[in-house]
Amino acid sequence: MENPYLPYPVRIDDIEVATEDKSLKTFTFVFVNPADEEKFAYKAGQFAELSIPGVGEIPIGIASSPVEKGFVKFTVFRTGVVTTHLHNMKKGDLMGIRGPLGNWYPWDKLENKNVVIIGGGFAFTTLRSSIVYMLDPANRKKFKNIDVVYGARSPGMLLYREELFDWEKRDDINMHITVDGTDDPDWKYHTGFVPQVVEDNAPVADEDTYAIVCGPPIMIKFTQPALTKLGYQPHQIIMSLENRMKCGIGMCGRCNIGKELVCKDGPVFTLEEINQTPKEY
Amino acid sequence: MMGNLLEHMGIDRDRIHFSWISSAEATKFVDVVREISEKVRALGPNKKFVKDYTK
Amino acid sequence: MDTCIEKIRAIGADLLAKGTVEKVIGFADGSIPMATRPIALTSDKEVDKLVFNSVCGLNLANYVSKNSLSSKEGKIAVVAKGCDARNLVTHIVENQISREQIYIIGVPCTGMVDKRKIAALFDDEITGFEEHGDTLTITSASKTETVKKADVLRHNCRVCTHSNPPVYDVMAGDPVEEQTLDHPYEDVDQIAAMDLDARWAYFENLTKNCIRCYACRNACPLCYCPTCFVDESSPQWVGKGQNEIDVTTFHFLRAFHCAGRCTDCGACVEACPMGINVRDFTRKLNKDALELFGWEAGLVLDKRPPLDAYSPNDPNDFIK
Amino acid sequence: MNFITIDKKDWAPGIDKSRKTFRVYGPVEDENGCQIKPLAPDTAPKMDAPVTVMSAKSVLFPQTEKILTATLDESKQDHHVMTPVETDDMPRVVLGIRPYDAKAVQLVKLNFDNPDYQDPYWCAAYEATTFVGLGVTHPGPCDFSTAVGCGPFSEEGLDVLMADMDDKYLAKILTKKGENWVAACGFDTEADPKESQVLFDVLRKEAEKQIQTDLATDKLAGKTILDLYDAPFWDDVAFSCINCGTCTYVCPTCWCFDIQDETRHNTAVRFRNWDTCMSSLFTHHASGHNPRGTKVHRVRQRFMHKLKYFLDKYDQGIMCVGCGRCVASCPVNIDIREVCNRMNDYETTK
Repeated sequence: MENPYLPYPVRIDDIEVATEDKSLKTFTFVFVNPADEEKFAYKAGQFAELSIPGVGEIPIGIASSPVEKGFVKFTVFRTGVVTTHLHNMKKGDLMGIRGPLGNWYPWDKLENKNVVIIGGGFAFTTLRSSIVYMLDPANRKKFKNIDVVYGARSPGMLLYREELFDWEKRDDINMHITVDGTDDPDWKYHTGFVPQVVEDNAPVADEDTYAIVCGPPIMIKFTQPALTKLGYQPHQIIMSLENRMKCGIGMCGRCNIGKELVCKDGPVFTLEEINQTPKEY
Repeated sequence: MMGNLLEHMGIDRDRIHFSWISSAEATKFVDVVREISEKVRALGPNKKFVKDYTK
Repeated sequence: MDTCIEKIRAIGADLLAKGTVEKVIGFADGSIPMATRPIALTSDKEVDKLVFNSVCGLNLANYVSKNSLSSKEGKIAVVAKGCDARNLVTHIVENQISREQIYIIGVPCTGMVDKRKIAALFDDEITGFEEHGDTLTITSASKTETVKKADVLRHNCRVCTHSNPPVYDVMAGDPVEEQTLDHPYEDVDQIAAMDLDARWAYFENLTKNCIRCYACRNACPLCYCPTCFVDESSPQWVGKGQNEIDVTTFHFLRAFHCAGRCTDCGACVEACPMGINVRDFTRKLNKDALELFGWEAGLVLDKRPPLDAYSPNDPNDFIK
Repeated sequence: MNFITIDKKDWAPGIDKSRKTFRVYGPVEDENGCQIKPLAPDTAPKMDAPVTVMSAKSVLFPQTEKILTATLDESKQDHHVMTPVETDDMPRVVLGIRPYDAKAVQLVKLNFDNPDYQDPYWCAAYEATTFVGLGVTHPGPCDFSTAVGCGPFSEEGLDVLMADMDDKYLAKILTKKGENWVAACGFDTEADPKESQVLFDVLRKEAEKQIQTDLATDKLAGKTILDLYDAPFWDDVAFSCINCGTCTYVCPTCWCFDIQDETRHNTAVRFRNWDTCMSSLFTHHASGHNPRGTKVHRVRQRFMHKLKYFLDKYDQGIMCVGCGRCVASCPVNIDIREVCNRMNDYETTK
């Protein structure tokens, strides 16, 4: 019997400070047993439990993309016991990863559709995974227009800045980068909150357009009306939720919203589904 | 009262020690620690209120 | 106690009808024998739900500190036995509530019964419980027993010397006579008479069936910390599993946090599903508070608890 | 061999005989009452015990269970690599449990053994366990098992069902596991199947008659989750609650758990402990946000999970076997029967 609690051993291959305030770091892990990488086959939108023996586990969205091989990447915000410990670990340290867990963005359903990706703050990790996946030469033709609205407090708080600016230069993806505010006179992108940028820049919905939204609750709350104004129906709005989790496999019982378990039935839900459940997230 | 409760629960009084030591009283601190260590060493290893790591 | 119920209801109805208080917190009948349920009433039409009997073993002061009583809320009336009132006093002294927010409906208390003691009289489950004065009639499928209430009182009630609320706004009955005890802490002395290892074994055995449901803590009016030390994750003071040392640490430290504050209301023991006498921890502290500081918690509004104040006369022979 | 009789004087020797192959659990009495525990050698289960405060769930799902370990000693080759603690496959038998506790195991199984994931620890224990139930001839006032698809002589989840016939037990062998246990005890006095079944039926009916409950669950499925969630009675239900974990810990069907790491010298140990939805920590995000931050949220979660979410998710009835332990143990007398009826009767005015 497979033991779903047993993490795959991994080595920290690289640690990168992701934001100017150093509250986020991106960890690149390499599997100690190369065969485990295959077992860890994942889709963009899934998460995993980062597992530090003797300290604990944390559920984190997978920031690397299925099309990137040889490593997995996670961007982690320092907030609790485990994330603080992780932030203090060094390159070469050993730990574990358990997953992949949960469902993913509905890639089958999104084929031949326009996709609008909306993210805020550090909830951009699985969105990065998704963008890299969609832009992969083997996949790009599966999707019609791709728009991305991504905002952070300030330029220095944007995740994956270099990639963002590279994508900005491409013509097969429309980037709408925004910051809440900046004193950089050379800032050439948007300023303003994500919901407003969505309202002004995201494409008007037709039945072939889907929006993927991932961000802090307050951003999600105000982005919903903006999308509704643009004609998005609840089933066209796809969201990724997070709740406190332990097992990640739907057994420990804490992450439910109504009868849905965020870890196993989610974390990806359509707004239509979420509208049927208590708002306990 | 904490010392009394611990003693009431079966912890040897000689293992519990309270002292006022100012941050300026380095020698007193050293003396007190030495005295307690010696006293506790004489008592041998404590078996109570110690988590059993073999379980 | 029947006249007492009528008085409680009349007082409650009057307070609610006149708008003196926003709600009345009291006891209602439970759904099974020997059970009562704390309730909050907001209408004078509902006062018939209020009861008071020998199975009102919880402490209603607990519903004042932990029910997010904001300053916006109006005055609350609480049906209070001697110990409940003492805990309300403690709340006031510890700045959890102000005296003006609370209307104390004092109840002269003749003690609460020990449900486990009664259950032990039967091999099967109890199906009926009736109270007439100081006589209790208890029935099960197989038999009926009549016992004197005095014979089945909870231990804390047997040694209680503050049956009447020391502070109140109105009394729902004439004060009962307070007893004086020659040996108020006989139970503590019995443990103290054991040798060191026997005492440790006694406390190990005491908590061996603890399931860490925290009913004792949550039923305790003193345990109002926003985050209890056992729930703290950074640093994590105590392990969360069933390791006996973690369990003992919880009980020892929780008790110590009640030092000089505990009124020996017995709610912790009443709430414990396993029937653990966690008062064995707090009783020692109560005894010391009395002997070292001449202190019993919750009797007066104008004195700080002993561990909350410094006095040059404080005993300090423990400092070496 | 469907039915056997076990003379009570053969009972204890038979159990002792079975100890060669089985670890034996049963009701044991101490100063805190009766609990299902491993039976020490030479002790017989207290078969006439009242309802144990705790259910039998801990036999398969200990309150604290070590699941993984790793060495942190960097001189060791496999340092920081977690390895599973061996699952406990030793055959065990639980004697004298109440039929509803066995039914509860079947409900819990839906969680721990599902098409997507199998919990290796629970499943191994489940495979290794034989459940020998004793029919309840005098159900207590908190028992409402008949109202929730179970009953004092329910056979679901049991391997053997016994009935107390004064000087002997009449036992109905329900599964292969049951047969093996009977053989290990050397119980072999066959009883007439027809007659025995009639006896069981009589006892069952007698016992069921004694359960008086007006609990109704028939209308729960027809209501929407949100209607029940937004019903106006939750504040009232929750008022007396002190948010202890008693109801969840005594419940035979509550399975929620927490995973905790501890470091012991150079060894990392990962445990799982029972957890309770009554605790605010249960859902507390590291950020400080708590989606179930008030006790009303938490009380509602417990009842909604048992009486609605579970029903909707698995279509196997409600997550309650009517043992009444939560009713009996709740310090503030919150009664699931009342709450269930309120939910069942609730008609939204929307």
